[in-house]
Amino acid sequence: MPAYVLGRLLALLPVLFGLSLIVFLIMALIPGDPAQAILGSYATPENVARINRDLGLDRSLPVQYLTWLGNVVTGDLGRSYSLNRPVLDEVLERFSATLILAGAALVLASVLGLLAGIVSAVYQYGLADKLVTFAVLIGISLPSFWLGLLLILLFAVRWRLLPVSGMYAIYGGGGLVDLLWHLILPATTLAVVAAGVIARLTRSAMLEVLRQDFVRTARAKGVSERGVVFRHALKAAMVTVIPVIGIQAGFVLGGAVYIETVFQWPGIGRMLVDAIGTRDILLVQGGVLVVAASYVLFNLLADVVQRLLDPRIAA
Amino acid sequence: MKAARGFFARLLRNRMAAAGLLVLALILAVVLAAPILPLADPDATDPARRLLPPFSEGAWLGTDALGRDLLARLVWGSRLSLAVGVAASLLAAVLGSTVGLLAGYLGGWTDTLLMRGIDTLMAFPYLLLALAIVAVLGPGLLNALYAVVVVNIPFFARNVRGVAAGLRHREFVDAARLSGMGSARILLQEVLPNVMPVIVITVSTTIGWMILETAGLSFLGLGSQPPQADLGSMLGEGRKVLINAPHVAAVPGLLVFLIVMSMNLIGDGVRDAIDPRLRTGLPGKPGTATRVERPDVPAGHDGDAGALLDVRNLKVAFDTGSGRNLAVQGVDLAVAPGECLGIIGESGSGKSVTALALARLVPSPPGVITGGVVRFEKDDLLAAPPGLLRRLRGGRIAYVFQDPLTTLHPLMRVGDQVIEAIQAHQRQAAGAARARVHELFAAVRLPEPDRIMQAYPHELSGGQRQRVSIAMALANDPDLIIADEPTTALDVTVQAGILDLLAELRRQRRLALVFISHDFGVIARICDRVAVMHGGEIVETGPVLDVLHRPRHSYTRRLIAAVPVLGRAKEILRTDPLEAPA
Amino acid sequence: MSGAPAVQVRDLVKTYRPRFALFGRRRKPVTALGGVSLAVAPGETLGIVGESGCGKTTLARCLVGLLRPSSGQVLVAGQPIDRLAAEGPAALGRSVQYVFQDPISSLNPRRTIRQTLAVPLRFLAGLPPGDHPARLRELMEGVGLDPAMLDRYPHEFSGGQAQRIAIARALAAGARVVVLDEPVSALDVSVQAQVLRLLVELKARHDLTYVFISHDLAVVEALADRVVVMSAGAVVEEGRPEELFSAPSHPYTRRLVASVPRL
Amino acid sequence: MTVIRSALASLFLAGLLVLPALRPADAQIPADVLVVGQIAEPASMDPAVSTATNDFRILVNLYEGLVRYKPGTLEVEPALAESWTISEDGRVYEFKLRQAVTFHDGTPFDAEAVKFNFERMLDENHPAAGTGPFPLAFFFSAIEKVEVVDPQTVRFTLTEAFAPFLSNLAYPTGLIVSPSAVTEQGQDYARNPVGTGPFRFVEWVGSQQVTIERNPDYWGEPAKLQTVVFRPIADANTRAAEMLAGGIDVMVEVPPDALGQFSGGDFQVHEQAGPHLWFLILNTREGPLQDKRVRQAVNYAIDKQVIADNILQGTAVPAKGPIAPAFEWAYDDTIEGYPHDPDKAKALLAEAGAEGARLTFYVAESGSGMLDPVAIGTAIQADLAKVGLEVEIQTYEWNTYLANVNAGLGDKADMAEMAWMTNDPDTLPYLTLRTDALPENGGFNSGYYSNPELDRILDEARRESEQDKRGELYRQAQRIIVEDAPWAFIAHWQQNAVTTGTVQGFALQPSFFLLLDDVSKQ
Repeated sequence: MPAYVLGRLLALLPVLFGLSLIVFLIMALIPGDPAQAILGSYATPENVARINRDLGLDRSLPVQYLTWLGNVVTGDLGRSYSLNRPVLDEVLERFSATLILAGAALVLASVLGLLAGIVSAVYQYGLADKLVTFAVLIGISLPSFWLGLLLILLFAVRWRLLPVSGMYAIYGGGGLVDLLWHLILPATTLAVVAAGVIARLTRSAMLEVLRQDFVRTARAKGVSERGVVFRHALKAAMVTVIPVIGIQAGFVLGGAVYIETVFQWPGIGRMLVDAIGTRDILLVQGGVLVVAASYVLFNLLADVVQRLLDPRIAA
Repeated sequence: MKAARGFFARLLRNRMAAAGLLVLALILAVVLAAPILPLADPDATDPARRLLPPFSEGAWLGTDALGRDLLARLVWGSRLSLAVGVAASLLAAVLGSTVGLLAGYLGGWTDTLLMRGIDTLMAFPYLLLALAIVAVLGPGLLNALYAVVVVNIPFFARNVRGVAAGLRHREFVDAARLSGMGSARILLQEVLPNVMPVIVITVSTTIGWMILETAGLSFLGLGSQPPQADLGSMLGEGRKVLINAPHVAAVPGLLVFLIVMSMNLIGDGVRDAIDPRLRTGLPGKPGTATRVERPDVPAGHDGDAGALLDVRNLKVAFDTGSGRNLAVQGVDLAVAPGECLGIIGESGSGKSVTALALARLVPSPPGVITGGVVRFEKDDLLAAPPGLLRRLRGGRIAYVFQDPLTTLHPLMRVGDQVIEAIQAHQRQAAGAARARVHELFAAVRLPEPDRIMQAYPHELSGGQRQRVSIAMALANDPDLIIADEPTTALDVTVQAGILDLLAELRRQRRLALVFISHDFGVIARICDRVAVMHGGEIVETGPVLDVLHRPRHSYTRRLIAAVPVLGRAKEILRTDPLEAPA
Repeated sequence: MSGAPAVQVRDLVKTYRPRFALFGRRRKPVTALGGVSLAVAPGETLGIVGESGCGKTTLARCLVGLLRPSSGQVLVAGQPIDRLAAEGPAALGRSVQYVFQDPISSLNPRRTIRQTLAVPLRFLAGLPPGDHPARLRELMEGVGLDPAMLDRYPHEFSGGQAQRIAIARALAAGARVVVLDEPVSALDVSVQAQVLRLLVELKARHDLTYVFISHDLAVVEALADRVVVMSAGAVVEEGRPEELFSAPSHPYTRRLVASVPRL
Repeated sequence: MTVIRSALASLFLAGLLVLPALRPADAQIPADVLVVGQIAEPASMDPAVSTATNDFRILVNLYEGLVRYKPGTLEVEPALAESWTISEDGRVYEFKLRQAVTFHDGTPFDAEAVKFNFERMLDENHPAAGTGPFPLAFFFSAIEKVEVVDPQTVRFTLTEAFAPFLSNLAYPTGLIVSPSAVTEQGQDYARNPVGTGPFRFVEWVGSQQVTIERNPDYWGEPAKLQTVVFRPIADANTRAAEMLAGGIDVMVEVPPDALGQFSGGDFQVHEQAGPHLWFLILNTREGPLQDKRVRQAVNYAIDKQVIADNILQGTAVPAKGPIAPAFEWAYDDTIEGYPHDPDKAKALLAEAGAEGARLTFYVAESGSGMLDPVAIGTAIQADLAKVGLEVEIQTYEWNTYLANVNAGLGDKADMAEMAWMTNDPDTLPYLTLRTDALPENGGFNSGYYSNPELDRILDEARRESEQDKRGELYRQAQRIIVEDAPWAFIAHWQQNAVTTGTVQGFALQPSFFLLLDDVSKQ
């Protein structure tokens, strides 16, 4: 297993390298540049040239890229011109916020999705199954900005139960409870789609597993129905569900942009959108590297869990 | 063509899928008829009449922020969005599936390279991609399509790759290669048709996303250009007035929901309709115990007084799409304590169904017990409440199944599986249970019981696995073991060992044994009596040697004649005029 | 038993190397075949018996080029198999064919029998499409099936019927050597007898050479002219089946024969 | 399957019980803390670096310049400078500085500090030049040198007379930073501002909040509030929801359609016209719009009143010409502009033989000061269609859009949306309508308008230091520009804000700044 993990981690390097090269090229070639973003209407050629010189953007593309790469190797991701701070600080801060949100959403999505999928499979074609199916379809077809605002209007504005937005209370905030409090709505919104996908998959995996011979064996030895469903069937179904949770983790990480916007969550998705808008190339590079690495790591984690769960795969 | 008709028939039998199809057909009909419908001009602005609520005069669904008729925009917008969604899904399907097929089928370095490429694509910030597309191709909905396609390629690639990799080692692929097909042809003609269901399902689930995703790109100029409506841009426009005029977003949102829902229902239906396992029977998940539908419960006769198990007139049927097929048509059996009854028959004879029906383990649906009595001592198992049934199963009545690789839980250590069997019936602490497993493993002559307890089924040999199954059956000192082809998957030398073990355990523990097999030699070696099954009925029953040497029924005679016997095996090559062709 | 052998195997070795691993413990390679040599004369039926894991299936797959041996040589009709394989899939397929154990899974579930059988006609026999219907009818009748069944899908057939189709496919391109890997193990005894009789009949009609692999000693005895017993990747004993099974000399063969349940 | 049912039920119950239990003590905002909902996080709090109105709303409370805009106007009044003199030729400005003013870090504000501030922006070899780039330094490019006469007196010498100089000094780019803080912090200064203003900086939590508090050592009237928190809330709906839920006390840039939520009740809506113009650049070099009559027809065809009243819900007023009425001294209120008159538009088009012409129209998806660009663009498209002009819209993301438009419309587009906010009537026409400002000369005259008469007037106005005379020159310029119609004049934005009922003393400024020292909460 350690060798497997190490191998997969090494495979991450070419992915990140390729990604940074493509990102760099696209950022360099699309219209608009940092000077434009800074100067807005005042982007005269002299002004643009001056800013490009200040930001080191007047050098040739290979030189810019290699300089950046050289710095990255030494752990220096450069400085964001649009936020006037080191890229690493910003990226880590934003990424941890996203990780909290995505992690909470993923846990929620997994719990809800698994439960819904199990109920749906166990009561196949029953009322519960139909209700779950309907809820899941609503979940995966609902635009998240819509759901997010709906939840805000109900829970925060109408009933004043939960905060509207942000990560901590503005005044006298901080601490875990405050964080959880602010997390409920965005995490729920973000979890809905993933929960739907997980529920659908869990349902079909459970149905598949419940037809297997070893489930019959469990019944034949007198295991209670709860044991059959949770100990036997669910465990086997998880082998198919886990990698999908891994993929969903990637989506939840990258797809949180809308939710981060609606709930003003200081996450990395929103940061990337803004950084792309202002053509803040170093910030984009830093953000992409972290997001891509975490995406690959989540998938690796899912694969490791799958391997732990299913001893046959590693053999 | 016949296949296609059958496919649609099956699809429509699924009520949910039929409903989805109906909704989608309705949407398509309206959308296609848009030019001839009496709709307002979708682009005519009238800011003075902006944000009218639904059911306003002259605007059934209200108006948007520029006073345009939402109904007209909805119809025309759906027309465009559906076209884009379908086109994008198909394009992504073609490209992604190609990558997936190649990666899965070729494997090795190609697989690694392609999948790392897919990883890169998935981790790539999609806005940047969209901006690059605007830069090269300019704004517009069509160009949004490319961005959406690229983003969705990984789905198809990943899903298809998994299936294709599974197909790579299938025998029909090898057979096709031996028939002279090259790799490209094998991919297209042999592998692709088998991957199609996955592609179809993925397409049906992505179309809705595609429509939603184009909404997400419109702020980059990647969307329909004003004044043209599409569902995505309508959602985006609705977002701005969400608080004071929620209907502007709700109207297109509802339609997206309908499209996504119908696509998914159809997708599920398609998956079921093309699943060969579900072709004959109604799809269903097996319940706890076989359903019993006895029209008349036979009057309580005393039965065979000395019998442990007494089966009278057992009938088992399977529900199929076209009616109910009787698989077991009135079987009578009796097993005395300590006796070994063999049941022999060919596939389809109903022998395994009979064995499973005894403890109501026939999967239901589609199985139904339609008549008879199964008396275990005093209890009629067909009327037993779930609690009693559960206590008997694995308690006094234990099962050993054919293939221990599939009948043992693949992800649980075998020791734990036996412990579970013990703890399902006895309150035993973990330590005591472990000691008991150790004892049982020794009894079934498994070497190094401690090591084997820690092993997973796949780490054991076939013989070892079957010994574990037998140990599991013995866990609660049963009175009756029902063994369904327990040695069929084993090599002859291993089979001999298992048969010896069963015979010995029977003697030691005064176990009654119901032994199902297709092999006369095996039955002869272990059983006292044998019942010969054919076509769901017992055609002959009696002491093993009597039946073997003086078969009374013609089927029994034919069956015995067909078995090659070492030393005079070539006899079976002489044509028997009595025999019906296969 | 004269002339060049139809199949000749020289010192065949097949080891499975563990997956390439950059790190971690290297697993030891597994030897499936440890230097097997044998020859089959034209028109002969060679039986190969042995228990699971003895290497008989690996040997069979090497014979038709589905597996590449680690070392050693396989000659079919005097031609090295790797040279045949290099000429493309067709050259090999015209010389030697294979019948799988599980008849259902060796047929593509999503293609009709007509489509499946047309493949060797087109790629191996090079038959123009116009001649296909007649030849397909002939093939079906040759294995005792109604040509009207050509447009059905595999799942609509019983195991015995499916195996007949698989045999028809093997014969379609006129290969003279057929490797049969447990062709009747998945069948019921009555059907098994019929398929065995069909094999005998076809062999006579088309002048075939069989390599017949089975774990069932009685079935091998019924069909084979000569039998080799394999254990742990090596041939342990060889001879005429009636003699070999009645008086086995190798201890493994003795144990094998003793384990067979008798009526 | 009672198992699952009970599992679900207990999960639900647990949720019901745990949620309220976890709820933190109601974090009521105290009365001396004001929370402002902004549209974005500031980019920098170094006034020399910053370019966005969003940042300025914070900066003007932390810093002061030598001069400032008189509240409620765009006219200049003393701030850190108590008085000043201007030489006859308009090239030398001498400022008398306020005594005993210290920066928040305790260092004194004096002439040296002023000199440091401007040289940092203008001199590439200045030791603190690395804290840049300073994008708006060109506001002061007329400065030849800055001299310290004595600690309380500083003298600016310009290369030539430059009338907007004082107005530019009042702009946030002219706010004075603490030299010692800049020197100490280097590049980190942008996130650790030190000024002389009524509030001082407390903390900046990335994309969550910027907190400032009352400066107890302020030289003037101390601020009434103890603390002000600026929260970036990018989504307009969320901002409105926060306001409704009581999470913020002040909300700026209320989307037009959300205004209805705040009319009456506990909220106060504030509106203030500002020096803003929303217009269409018309391509005077290529295509049908080369003909002045067609440009005028476009102006007549667009119903600006409907755009302002309906689409923008009264958050803008129709524009009649190129200069905003907020510049009272320079605005010509006799100009009629182009009232909505489709018939006249059709007549003009017929006269020019341009009926049914096809026009390509660049539309931005968003952008600073662009209001609701897609909706407005679509409305304009519909209006032009009514007079028989076929308009094809192409939409672009803001940065791409600017790159496309600033390069000149060329043969790619006939019209493009644009909006400017300026601090002086000079800025907009000077940068965008002169011959010298053509794209090939590096200016923003993307529609290639060229009129020597206008060029002359604008140059003269720049050198004229007397405001009445300057005003007259701009009125002349307006008449010329309106007649030639190089643009279609659409609207002037009325910026708005909503405050809760408890907020007192709040007023918006024409400059779009947010001065909070007089604000209090009850």
